[in-house]
Amino acid sequence: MITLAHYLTLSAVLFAISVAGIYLNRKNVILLLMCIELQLLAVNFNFIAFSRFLDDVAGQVFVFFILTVAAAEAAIGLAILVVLFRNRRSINVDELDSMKG
Amino acid sequence: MESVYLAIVLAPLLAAIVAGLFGRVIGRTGAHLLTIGAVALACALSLLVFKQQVIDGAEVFNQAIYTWAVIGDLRMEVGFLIDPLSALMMVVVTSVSLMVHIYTIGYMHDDPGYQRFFSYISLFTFAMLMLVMSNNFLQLFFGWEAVGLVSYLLIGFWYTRPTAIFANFKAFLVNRVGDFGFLLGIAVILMFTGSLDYYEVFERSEALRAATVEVLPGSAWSAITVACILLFIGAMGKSAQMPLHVWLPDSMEGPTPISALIHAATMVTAGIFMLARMSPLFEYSEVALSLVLVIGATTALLTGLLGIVQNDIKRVVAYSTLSQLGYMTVALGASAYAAGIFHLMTHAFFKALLFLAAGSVIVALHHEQDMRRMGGLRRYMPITYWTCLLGSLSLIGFPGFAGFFSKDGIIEAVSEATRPGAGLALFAVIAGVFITSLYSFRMFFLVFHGQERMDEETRSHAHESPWVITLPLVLLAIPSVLVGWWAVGPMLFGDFFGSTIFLLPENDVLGRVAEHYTSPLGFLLHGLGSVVPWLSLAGVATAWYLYLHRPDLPGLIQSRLAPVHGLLVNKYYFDAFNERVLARGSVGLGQGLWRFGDVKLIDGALVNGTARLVSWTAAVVRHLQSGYLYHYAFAMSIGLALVLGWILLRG
Amino acid sequence: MMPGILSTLIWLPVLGGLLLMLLARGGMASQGGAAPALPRLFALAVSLLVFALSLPLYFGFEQGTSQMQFVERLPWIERFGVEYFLGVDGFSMPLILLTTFLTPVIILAGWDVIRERAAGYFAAFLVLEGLMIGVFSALDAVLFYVFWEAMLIPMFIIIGIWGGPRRIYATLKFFLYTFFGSVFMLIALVWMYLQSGSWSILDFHALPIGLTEQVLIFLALLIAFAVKVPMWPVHTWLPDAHVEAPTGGSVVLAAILLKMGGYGFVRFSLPITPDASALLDTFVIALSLIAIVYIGFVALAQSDMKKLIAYSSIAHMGFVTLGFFIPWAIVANSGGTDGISLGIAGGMVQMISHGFVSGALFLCVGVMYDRVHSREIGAYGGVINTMPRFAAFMVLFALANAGLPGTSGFVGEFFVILASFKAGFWYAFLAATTLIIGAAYTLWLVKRVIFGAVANEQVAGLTDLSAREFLVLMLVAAGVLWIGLWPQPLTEVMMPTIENLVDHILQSKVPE
Amino acid sequence: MVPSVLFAIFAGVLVLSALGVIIARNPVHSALLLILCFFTSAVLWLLLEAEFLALVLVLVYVGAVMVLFLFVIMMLDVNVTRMREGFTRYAPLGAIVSGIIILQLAGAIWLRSGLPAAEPLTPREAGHSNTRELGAVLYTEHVYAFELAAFILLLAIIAAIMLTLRQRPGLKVQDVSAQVKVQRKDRVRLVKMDAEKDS
Repeated sequence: MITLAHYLTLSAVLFAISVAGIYLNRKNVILLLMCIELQLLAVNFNFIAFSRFLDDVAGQVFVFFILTVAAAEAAIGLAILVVLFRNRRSINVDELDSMKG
Repeated sequence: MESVYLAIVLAPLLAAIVAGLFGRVIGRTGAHLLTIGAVALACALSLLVFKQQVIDGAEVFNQAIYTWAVIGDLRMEVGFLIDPLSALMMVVVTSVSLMVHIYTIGYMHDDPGYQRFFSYISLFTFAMLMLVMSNNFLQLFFGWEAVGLVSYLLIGFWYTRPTAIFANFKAFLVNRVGDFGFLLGIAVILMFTGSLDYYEVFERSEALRAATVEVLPGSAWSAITVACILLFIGAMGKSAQMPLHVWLPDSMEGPTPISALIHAATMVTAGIFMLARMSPLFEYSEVALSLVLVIGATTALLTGLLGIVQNDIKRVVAYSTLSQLGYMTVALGASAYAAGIFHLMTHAFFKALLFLAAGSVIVALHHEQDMRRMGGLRRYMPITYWTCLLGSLSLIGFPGFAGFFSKDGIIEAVSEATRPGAGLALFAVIAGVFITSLYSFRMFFLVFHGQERMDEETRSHAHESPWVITLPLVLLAIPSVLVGWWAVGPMLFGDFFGSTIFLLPENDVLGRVAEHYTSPLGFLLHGLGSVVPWLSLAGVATAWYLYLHRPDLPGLIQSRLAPVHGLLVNKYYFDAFNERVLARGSVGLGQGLWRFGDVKLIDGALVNGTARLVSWTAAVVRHLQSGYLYHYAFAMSIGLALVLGWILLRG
Repeated sequence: MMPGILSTLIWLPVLGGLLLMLLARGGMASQGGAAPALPRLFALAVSLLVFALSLPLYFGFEQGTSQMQFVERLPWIERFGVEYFLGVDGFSMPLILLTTFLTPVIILAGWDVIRERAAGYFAAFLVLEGLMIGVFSALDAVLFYVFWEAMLIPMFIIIGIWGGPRRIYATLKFFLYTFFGSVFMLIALVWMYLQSGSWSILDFHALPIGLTEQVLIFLALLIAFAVKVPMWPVHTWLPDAHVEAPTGGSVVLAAILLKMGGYGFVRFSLPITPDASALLDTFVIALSLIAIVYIGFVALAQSDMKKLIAYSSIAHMGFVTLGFFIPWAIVANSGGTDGISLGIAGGMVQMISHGFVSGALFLCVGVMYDRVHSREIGAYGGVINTMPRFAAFMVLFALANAGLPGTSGFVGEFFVILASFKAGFWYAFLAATTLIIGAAYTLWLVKRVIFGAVANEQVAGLTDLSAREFLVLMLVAAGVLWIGLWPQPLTEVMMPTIENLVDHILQSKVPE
Repeated sequence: MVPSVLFAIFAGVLVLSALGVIIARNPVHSALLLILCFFTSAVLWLLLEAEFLALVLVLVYVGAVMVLFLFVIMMLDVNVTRMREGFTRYAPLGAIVSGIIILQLAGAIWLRSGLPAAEPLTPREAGHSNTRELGAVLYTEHVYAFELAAFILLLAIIAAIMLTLRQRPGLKVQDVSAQVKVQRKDRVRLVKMDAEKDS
């Protein structure tokens, strides 16, 4: 029997994997962005599962908006990336430390 | 009558304002005509008031003019109290002032600040009248400081002279030390009587006597003693009693007319006047009166000695003034208030005369003030010579002159006094007689007799002064000689002051002197029987011997007694102490407080210390800001784990 | 009574200032040389209008009552009970008049001295005027706080743009000090709102508060107001701010901004936390006396004229706090309540008087600075030879600063010294030392700057006051002499409020 | 039973492909594996009867976002080897942190909470439209948020264009407003010349 807990666990695993991904691919901005997408997916999983099991459509509305924002975020993020690459010929995070205190 | 009093006060004020603000419009003549007219009016009205009060015996006038401020139950008003004492003071002030106004026409003839000067002296007349006519402490304090202000302005009249602006600064500050005490004295009185009005305060002096003030922890001083001592500190400043006398000799940097008006005849006697006015308070404080007596005696003796070694003609007269003020203070301390006021009056005339005569000499010699470059002026300036002689005789108490009556009255009164310090005071005033005549005639002989020591150029121009200068001299010489005959009876022994001066029966020294009194002539003869006139004659003789007969002797004595001479020339090192210790000490203290307290401690340690702490913390924390994106991401995820753990642990 | 007069007084200058700023952008900008005539005329007209409109505040003021007058009360943020609540009593009305009187004077003083961005300069002063009137008339704590903080903005701008070479440092110091203080005040205000459920200051007055809370509130308010007054040891921002500020800025800073602190004490600290004030009054009195004596000596050591006057301001403001906090010491020492109102009235009169005197002295320094471009005392000497009329004014104001009777400087000090004697001999003794120290530093300044022979070429080349400068100094001198010779019209309007305050503070507010 | 099996299969694929995303050496592979993740997720969402969102996920993410990612990866000539330097440096830390997170979340889910865990899912009745259900609230209750979302998307478009658009120097462009504003005196200069004489 598949219960809510299964879904939540799946989403937790997914989330943890994406966190680990941030640690592994710390230098590659594109992969970092992908890991964030993965995290959002994990979150969406939770929302949809809850929505279904609690029978409340609000969760899905949330997912809808998250998807919208995520799409916008990806678009702008990638645009920044392109500009960055154009200016520095690299997207290596190691070389981006102008915010150093 | 109110309008008369107002006119007396306001006429000089208006004249001063017009002459001061529109001096250029009305011109020199306009300025002196206007101010002299105003003061003459005040003088005439004062005489009228004097007649009413003293001769007709009119009611004492005590009324408010306007309400200055009301705080709760405390009404602070500006008002007049006209009684014989104030009427007398008004006459003295306005008549001397009138003389000085006239004299100024001649003395300041060439000065560019002509109108300004007239404005100042009229303003002074106003302030002094406010002071003596006041019926409350607030207005008294106002007049007190206002005369100090005009004195400040006038000493610094020639503002380009460094010595003058030093002297006026010094005068104001030393006076402020006195005012400091005076203000606190007023505060004591207000605290225990709840009023600033003279009559109300006197009525409630009971409360002052009953109360105590804790000045030092654990000590309870009678409030009236504290109040009187504090008020006397004020008088010490204004009337230049030791150790607050240091400003008066320096004040001679001002033009001579104001030395006569302010620093001899009127302002410096404000303290004497105030103490006499406060007799209903002082009478109840034996301690305060003893202090007054001792301070006065010290001043009378020690400053007189200084007069002997001075070479500046005006300074001699200035030290003489100090010494005579000491006499007046002694009289007050001995509860002989009337004698003090009497001496105040005669002194006003003869000292103004002496100053104006000195000024006449100075003008004749083109502003030469050093007596070592004078001499033999008798031939050139007969009127000045004779009036100065009369003034000097009056000053030394030559029998029959006004000064004799007043000074002898003081000496007699002191000899009757029994309070602590009376012995010292008696010695001081008797020794002072000899000293007074010594320095007075030293000056007189050095200036008018002996060799002509000025240079050829000056001598050729030496001549008698114009009539505007000699007229006041003559007019002042008359009361200097004669006023004693008329006044000694009513003022010293009669009922002149009525209830104005309050005396406890056991303190009535003048009453005891009065037992022998029959007439002025009798007083004169009685005085001749004592040592006093002979001492003054001895002084004259000594002066003649030393400065005319054997002019080489003073130098010899000087070198023999070098330490004493050094002490006197350096004025007992008062100035040196004040300048080196007090003045420099204050500035040094200020520098220290500023550089250490403000800059180092507050700004350095507290303000910048906080700033440094913040920047140090920031310097440590900034290493967390590596600038690498993933470090922030790591921090976030670790933080997430921690927060989750915390939530779960809390349940 | 005219309705809405307070609002008019607040918003007319603010709007005028904003309008001036807008107009200045659109074509009236400075052409480099002389300041354009229109902005300053406009500013002067507005400020004069405001002054004229503020006169009914005095003449329509109902005497003999301590009630708030000219009240305006509208809901503002209803969700949190915040109101637009204005009103004046005997404390605030004279201060508002002081503000409206001095603003035209300040504008005249900057008439053709300010060349750079002149329109902005005048606009800043107009806005500042409105906000300051807002502070004095606000009876809602939020409204008060908004004005209190907003007022700092034009002040920063004035110092930061038209100031001297170290203006950034001075502005920063000023900002940090004052902001540090007001944060604590905000906390206290919010706490009181939570307790009373209202933002009205009058409700705060009626709020019973336990002793511990009172002490905390008192300390929080003390920090805020002490910085403004400023009291020792949080005074060090003032000399720096004064030295760097342009003349007008110095004048408004000394004459009005410092009064905010004193006003805060009578409006907030004393009535809201009387028990804590009674508990900690010795502390405040000690700080006041330190200010009077210590700062007096520090002023003696200054060689910069503006610094000297700034330090003298601190010493004189010591009398304000001394007068306000003396009541409990009087009760403890004399057992009676006589003299309490004298002390508080003294503090109030001292505030008004100090507004005139210190403002006038800064104007005088400005007059000299405009000609010689130095504030060093050593750069002058013998100014009276070339500027006799100016010297007369300077001596007058200096004597007022030294507390000469007949000038306004005397009145407040006199009252406070008389009152403090009732609290104890040494209080009055230390307070009265100002008679000596104050005269020493002020007249020494006069001696070194005004008197003496002409010291150098620059002094020799000075020109005497222009008609405009003469008018400016004349106006202030009139104020100085008026209060000195006849303070009754001033004390009269304050007395009922003071009596009411005295009754109020002598009752405990600790709930049983 | 069928849903359970399907869940197990797709959940397994999802976890494996997610692991692949983070471990793959080549970013292109990562992106492709991420696409796989989205597909499997969509299937799992279908199991939860969230049909509309499952389709949106495929359309928006796979169809748009991931394509964009691939574009960028391929367009930018990224030096992958340098990116991989120190790949494993923080791996232990990452493993620990993510392990902790999994343990914490799993603990919370399985041990501590009173979730309606055992409640079986009742399938929706036939004819139930998830899209209609969603639409009914989206356009009524959440209409402001919906408009805002649209606005955010518009912003994103404009921002992306603004960021990436660049004017190359030397590019010839037409300035229409300058052409329109031109005055006669800017262009025509009347020159007075002496009439030429016949030679």
